[in-house]
Amino acid sequence: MKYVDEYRDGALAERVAAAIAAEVDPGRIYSIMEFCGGHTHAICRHGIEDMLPATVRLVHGPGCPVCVLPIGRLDMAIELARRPEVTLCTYGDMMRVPGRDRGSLMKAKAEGADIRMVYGSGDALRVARENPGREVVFFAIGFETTTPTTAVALVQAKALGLRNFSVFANHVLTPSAIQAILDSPEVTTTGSVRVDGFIGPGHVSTIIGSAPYDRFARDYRRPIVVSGFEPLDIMQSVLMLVRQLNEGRHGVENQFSRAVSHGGNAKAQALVDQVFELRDSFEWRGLGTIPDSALQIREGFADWDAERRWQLRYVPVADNKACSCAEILRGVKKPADCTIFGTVCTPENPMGSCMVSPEGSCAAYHLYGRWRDMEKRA
Amino acid sequence: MKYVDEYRDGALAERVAAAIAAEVDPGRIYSIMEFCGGHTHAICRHGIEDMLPATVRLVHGPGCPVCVLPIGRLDMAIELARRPEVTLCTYGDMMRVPGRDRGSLMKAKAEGADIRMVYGSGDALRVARENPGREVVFFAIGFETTTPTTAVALVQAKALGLRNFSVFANHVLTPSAIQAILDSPEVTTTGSVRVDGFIGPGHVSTIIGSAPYDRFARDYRRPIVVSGFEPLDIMQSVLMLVRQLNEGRHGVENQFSRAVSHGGNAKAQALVDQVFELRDSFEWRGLGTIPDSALQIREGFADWDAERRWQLRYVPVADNKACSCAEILRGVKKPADCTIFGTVCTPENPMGSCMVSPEGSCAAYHLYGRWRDMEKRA
Amino acid sequence: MCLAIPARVVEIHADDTATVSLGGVRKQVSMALIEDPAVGEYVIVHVGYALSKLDPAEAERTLALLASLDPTEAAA
Amino acid sequence: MCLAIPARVVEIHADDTATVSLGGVRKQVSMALIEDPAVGEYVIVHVGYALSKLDPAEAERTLALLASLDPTEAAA
Amino acid sequence: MGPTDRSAFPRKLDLRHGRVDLSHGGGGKAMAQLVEEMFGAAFDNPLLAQRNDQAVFDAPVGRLAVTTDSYVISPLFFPGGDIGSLAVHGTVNDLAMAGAVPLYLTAGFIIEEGFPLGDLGRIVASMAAAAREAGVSIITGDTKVVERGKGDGVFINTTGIGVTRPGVAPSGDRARPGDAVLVSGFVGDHGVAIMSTRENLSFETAIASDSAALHGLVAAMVEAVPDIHTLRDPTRGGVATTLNEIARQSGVGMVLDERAIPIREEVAAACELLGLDPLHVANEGKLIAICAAGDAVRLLDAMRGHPLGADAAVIGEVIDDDHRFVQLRTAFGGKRIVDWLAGEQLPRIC
Amino acid sequence: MGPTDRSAFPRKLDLRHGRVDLSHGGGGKAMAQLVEEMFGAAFDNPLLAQRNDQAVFDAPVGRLAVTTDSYVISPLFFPGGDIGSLAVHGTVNDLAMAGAVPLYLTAGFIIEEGFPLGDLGRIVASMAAAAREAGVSIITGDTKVVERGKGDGVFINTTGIGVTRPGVAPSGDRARPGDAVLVSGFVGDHGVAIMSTRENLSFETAIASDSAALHGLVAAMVEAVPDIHTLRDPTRGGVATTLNEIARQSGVGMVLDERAIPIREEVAAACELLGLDPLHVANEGKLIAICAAGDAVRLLDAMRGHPLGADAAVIGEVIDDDHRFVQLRTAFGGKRIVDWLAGEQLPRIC
Ligand code: SF4
Ligand code: SF4
Ligand SMILES: [Mg+2]
Ligand SMILES: [Mg+2]
Ligand SMILES: [Mg+2]
Ligand SMILES: [Mg+2]
Ligand SMILES: [Mg+2]
Ligand SMILES: [Mg+2]
Ligand SMILES: [Mg+2]
Ligand SMILES: [Mg+2]
Ligand SMILES: [Mg+2]
Ligand SMILES: [Mg+2]
Repeated sequence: MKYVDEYRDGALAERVAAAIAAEVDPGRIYSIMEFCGGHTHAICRHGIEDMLPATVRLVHGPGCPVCVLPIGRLDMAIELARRPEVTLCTYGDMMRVPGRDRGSLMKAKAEGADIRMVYGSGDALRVARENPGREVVFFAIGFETTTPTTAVALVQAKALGLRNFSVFANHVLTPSAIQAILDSPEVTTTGSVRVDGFIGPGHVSTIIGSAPYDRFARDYRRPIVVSGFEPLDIMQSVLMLVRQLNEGRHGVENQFSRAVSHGGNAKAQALVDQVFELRDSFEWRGLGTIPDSALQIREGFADWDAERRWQLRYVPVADNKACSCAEILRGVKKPADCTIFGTVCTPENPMGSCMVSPEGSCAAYHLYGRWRDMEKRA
Repeated sequence: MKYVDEYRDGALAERVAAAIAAEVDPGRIYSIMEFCGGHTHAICRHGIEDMLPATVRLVHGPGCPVCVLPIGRLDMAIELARRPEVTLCTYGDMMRVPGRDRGSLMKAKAEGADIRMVYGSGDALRVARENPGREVVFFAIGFETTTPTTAVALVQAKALGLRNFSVFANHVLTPSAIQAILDSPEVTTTGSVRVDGFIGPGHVSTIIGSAPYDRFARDYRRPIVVSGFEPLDIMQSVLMLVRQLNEGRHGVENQFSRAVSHGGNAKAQALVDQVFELRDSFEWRGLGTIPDSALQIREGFADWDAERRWQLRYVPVADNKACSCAEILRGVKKPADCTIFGTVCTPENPMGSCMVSPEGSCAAYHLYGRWRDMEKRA
Repeated sequence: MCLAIPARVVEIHADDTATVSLGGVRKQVSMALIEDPAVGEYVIVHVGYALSKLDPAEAERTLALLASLDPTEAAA
Repeated sequence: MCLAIPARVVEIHADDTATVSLGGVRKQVSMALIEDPAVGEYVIVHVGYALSKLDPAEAERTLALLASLDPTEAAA
Repeated sequence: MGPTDRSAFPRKLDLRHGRVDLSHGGGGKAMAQLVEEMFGAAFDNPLLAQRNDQAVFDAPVGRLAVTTDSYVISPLFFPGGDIGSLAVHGTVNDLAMAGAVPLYLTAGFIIEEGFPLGDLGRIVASMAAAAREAGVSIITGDTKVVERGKGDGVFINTTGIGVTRPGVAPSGDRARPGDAVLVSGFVGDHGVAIMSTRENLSFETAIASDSAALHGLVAAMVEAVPDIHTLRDPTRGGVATTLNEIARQSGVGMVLDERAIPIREEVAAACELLGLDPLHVANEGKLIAICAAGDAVRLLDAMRGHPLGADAAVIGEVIDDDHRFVQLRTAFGGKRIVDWLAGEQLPRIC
Repeated sequence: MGPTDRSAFPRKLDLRHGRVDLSHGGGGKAMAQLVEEMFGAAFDNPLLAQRNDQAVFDAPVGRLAVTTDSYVISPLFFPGGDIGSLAVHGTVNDLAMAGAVPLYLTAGFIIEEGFPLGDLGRIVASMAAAAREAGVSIITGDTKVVERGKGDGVFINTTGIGVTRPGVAPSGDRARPGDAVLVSGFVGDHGVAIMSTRENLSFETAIASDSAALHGLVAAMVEAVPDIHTLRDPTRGGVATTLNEIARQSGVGMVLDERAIPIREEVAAACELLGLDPLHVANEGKLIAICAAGDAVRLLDAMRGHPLGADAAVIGEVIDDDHRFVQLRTAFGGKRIVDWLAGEQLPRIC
């Protein structure tokens, strides 16, 4: 696979690892947050931590759209799916996320709700066209990477006059989440979370570019490297961050230059702007309620907005008390710090959202990395 | 089973058989038509022919509603059942009757049509109430026995305002069929069918009484005995006919006096009259098109009339050329006279309607009596 | 489908239906076609509806008539 | 679900879609977010949509940079 | 590695509120847990405990009998049993009908997404109890889950292995003219019990399914008369179809005596109501036996001496007939054919 | 009484336009005809020809292996096979994984009302061909028909009986630290071929299912190395789940080498597209073998000498590990766990 295999090359990896090992200051801890769950997943899948010096610590961030969606929003989707006239189309990742009273889309489906797993918004559109007698709702989640694909579907539905299609929109904004992390008391006051620099989500930046990070680098004095998702990309990004930190710099650098520009994808941005507008406020799991941190469907597309069509109302629901997802999403805890990780909470029976998506920290650790914790404990 | 077992008593049967044997005039043939398929079935099931003298010949009549329905009317039901919005409720007997191009309700069901076998019109009403999103059509067939039960369902549907229920009515009239037989060239001219007297359908007469037969007995000089359906009832009716014939009488007698009166069931008659009116003409399989021989739904119940709702049109279809059902229904042939009886045409793969319902002559003979023909041939 | 069978009324319900019993089998059927059904009476049941009452005296009379046929005379 | 992967455009269709190929696997994806896609170009594919083009020169530059890291210096 | 190995399956199956979902058939951990905690625990025996994809054991000496049946009955729970006990009885009986001693069963489950785990547990428990009572072990199994709307609660396949007795070789092609035809008791109970539960036929009756394992009865029978010519359980299609099958296989006819056939009044009544012939109605705890006329009394005595044969009767005899007709002398005094069941009677009685 | 006995079944099955209806499962004549004309004709062998509800045959001498599986794959016809051939291969393979010689299969069909008789005929023919090629006989069967909407075309259960070879006793609990772990060829082909047909994932690939009967390969393997410790076919859940099962049964850990695992580029690419791990993807013609390290080269040579093992490879070793983890040295240079499949991958790949 061109542009994949080259960036997984073990020989090159040794070079980068050696360079990192050679360049780190032995007396210094490098605490680097990878914002994106995709990065967390790649780190665990390829065993990248084994190739970094002990002083380079990766802190997993909140960049997993499945993980940050609060229970109340998931419950709205379950409620929708239970309506007899509705066919809910969802990304498969959402199926097992636990909602209120241990419900989930998977359970609702088993109980008879018409729920289809789709590959993307285009499939949901197809389902709507093929089932004119059904109200087909696309359960849209995701950061800026995914938002434009939902926008395309909405523009197409409007153009087609497809009245049995609508979108339950839950798109959220990366910069808001980064700001929330940087403003959190753990970072600013208690110091229990140390973030010396960020590995920025490269796929998000294919759309929004690297520009939106400039202000964080400047105002919060943290280096940010926008990174690709192959393991060599991540290794190189770590090296670039180590160098900035060693040199006392805090700029935005673009490791993923083969796909990311400073300004991003203007066509996609225009589509998103046509369909969506800022939502006054949105509750994030772990990060709390953040103003202007998510999108909602504009008035012009109101007829395709599931929240308006069924007058859905958000009711906040407290997370499971035993679950530490909130702290994990803020970087305060690691999966193994959760008392029920791997015992009560497993991918088969997840108690928190972080154990569901392969991009959730708990799931990635459980699937790929839990021997590491066992070894540490032993 | 009280009022059942007593009328199946083998010892009493021997007495009646002996009486018949004693009373028949040895030099005379007694050719008796049992009008009703229910009688045909009972005769074959209990082996009554074995207990009658060879000179008493039973001729099977057209009194099977499944058998006399022409292909064109069945095709209308199949067409209805194929409509995606329709759930067709039918008596199980209709499922295998062959329609045009070897189609059947059974095949339509296998191909995806929503067809439910019901025990009666009341179940069809229930299906309609339980499936408000479906157009539930009751495929109503039958002689006067069954007509009032359809009438009750229509009156109830109207009272309930049940708009997703309708009836495809195919109710036919016994006296018309008897008259057609008596007026047929085989009886009046060629003499190929000899009918010395009739065993009248007792269940029909629970509703219409015995009175409607008075004019046949008088005008056509044929004795008629309204008969119950247990084997002793039939044997006794034969005895009563033999006596009338021996004595040169031709009256209407009521063997089934425990359930039948001269006037019949007034309440049922009123209900039928409220819902149904005479149809100008109706095509019968075997008997041809007969004026005033069937019923249609009155204007006041037009909203529950499937023929009106879907503007169904009757298209006559010729019977399968190899099939002798028409002749069998007129008494001209016996099942074994059909060249494909028991070979190409079997209950599993019926070619004609008479091979389907257990009350059809071919089916009754095939199920219960075909050894008799084999013996004769051998 | 032209099957009809006598059964005893064992319970009358409010909605113009009754439970009838035949040889220990109970079934709820419509009484919409029957005037004044009563518990203990027999009715002829067809496709879930009672069609008519059964007259016990006439039933007896029929059986008596059959029993009165003289087999010795017949055998002659 | 945040999976995105580079694939080569092998055929462009009329309805703003294209067939892309990845290691011999072909899939039809939307080109609604891409300006002027051309056969032979690589795009990053996510949930059935191409998100951006991939710049081959930049891709080479990154790999060259990695290859240029001096392991002997590192081993020191 | 026991059923309480909580390191592999930290949370117990939720039998109260849980439902089967697609992951229970996915081949992963959820399936492993279902297999271990539900099937493994209920069916527990050393061969099943091998936990391989097959069971391995010493071949018995002699001739083996092997049979398979899938059970798709609706409803799953019915008066007198459930699909679990039925899946054991039906297959044990097909072994018994070869005169074999049933030894082992396999169990294949096809479960519809959404099926309550509690109901599955009840079925599995009933299956385990039936197997225990019949003295057979369920030695290997399989679990599949299909999407909602692609199944009907649960279907169960059981395959049975037994070993035949020397000198005992009943077969459908061994009926000979002159042989006696026996039935082990009242016919039609199972089918009527099932039909009584069907919404569109709804009638009430005290009749329960006769579902039972017949190998004990057969053991008593072959002890009395080793040379039973034919044994068969008249399930789908009833006594009538079974006798026609045998007549066809053996190239003979039969004549039955209607008065001799044991039929309960409720069954006869239900059949009158529905227009069915009790001889076409399914049984799950009855057998048809055919033996030389001279052995009939001894065989009947042996049957009546066993609780499952208490109401056994000689119901007819085998005759020479090129047409292979099964005929019936009616109680009324006439004669008629007893034919194969034509078409389906009512869906899914086994 | 042969397949052309027109006196019993005057009209032939209509394979061109006919569909299965409920009467084909009713136990009556329509079912008898389907069984005789379709199954009986295709599977023809002396044991099946007994036409009883069971097959009776002399028990082989030695140890028997018995396995059962139900096949519910969707779609029924797929690149590289169909449900019929799969139902033979899958069950033959479970016997082969005990080191057994497969002898007999039973076949239980659950058919949905309306299923085209022609498609059923194609499946049955494919099943018969697969059985013939594998040298096994289908000796008894069962047919059920369920109403439309209560099934999914056709489900097939096959139960297999084989006889083991003396001195050959592979089992999931016999993996020992130091043992070598081998795979017989490219992994993930079957699952990717099935997924490529699913409408909502639709992608095109030249990959066909690897569905094949592996007992010939196993015969070559046990001849070279009789004491193979463990054999298992990595079907649902893939290589990852199978190795975890073995690790759990044997109480050991494993370390695999990612670079050594044979994976086709198309399979790897499809997995990247779908976010799947190829080690979780199903195979139907591959096996995992575990043997003493000293036997590994000999075993590998034997495998590579057989067409179905041409791409065999040693992919890892068994280690001592109380946690029973299966670990992977990644091609990139790191280490990770290879876990059980969590949840369902994609519905109904077997
Ligand atoms: S292990 Fe489970 S409960 Fe604990 S933080 Fe992770 S997802 Fe939440
Ligand atoms: S045997 Fe068949 S084709 Fe012939 S008359 Fe009877 S129903 Fe018609
Ligand atoms: Mg992300
Ligand atoms: Mg009639
Ligand atoms: Mg069997
Ligand atoms: Mg059986
Ligand atoms: Mg299995
Ligand atoms: Mg049997
Ligand atoms: Mg198996
Ligand atoms: Mg298997
Ligand atoms: Mg069977
Ligand atoms: Mg296996």
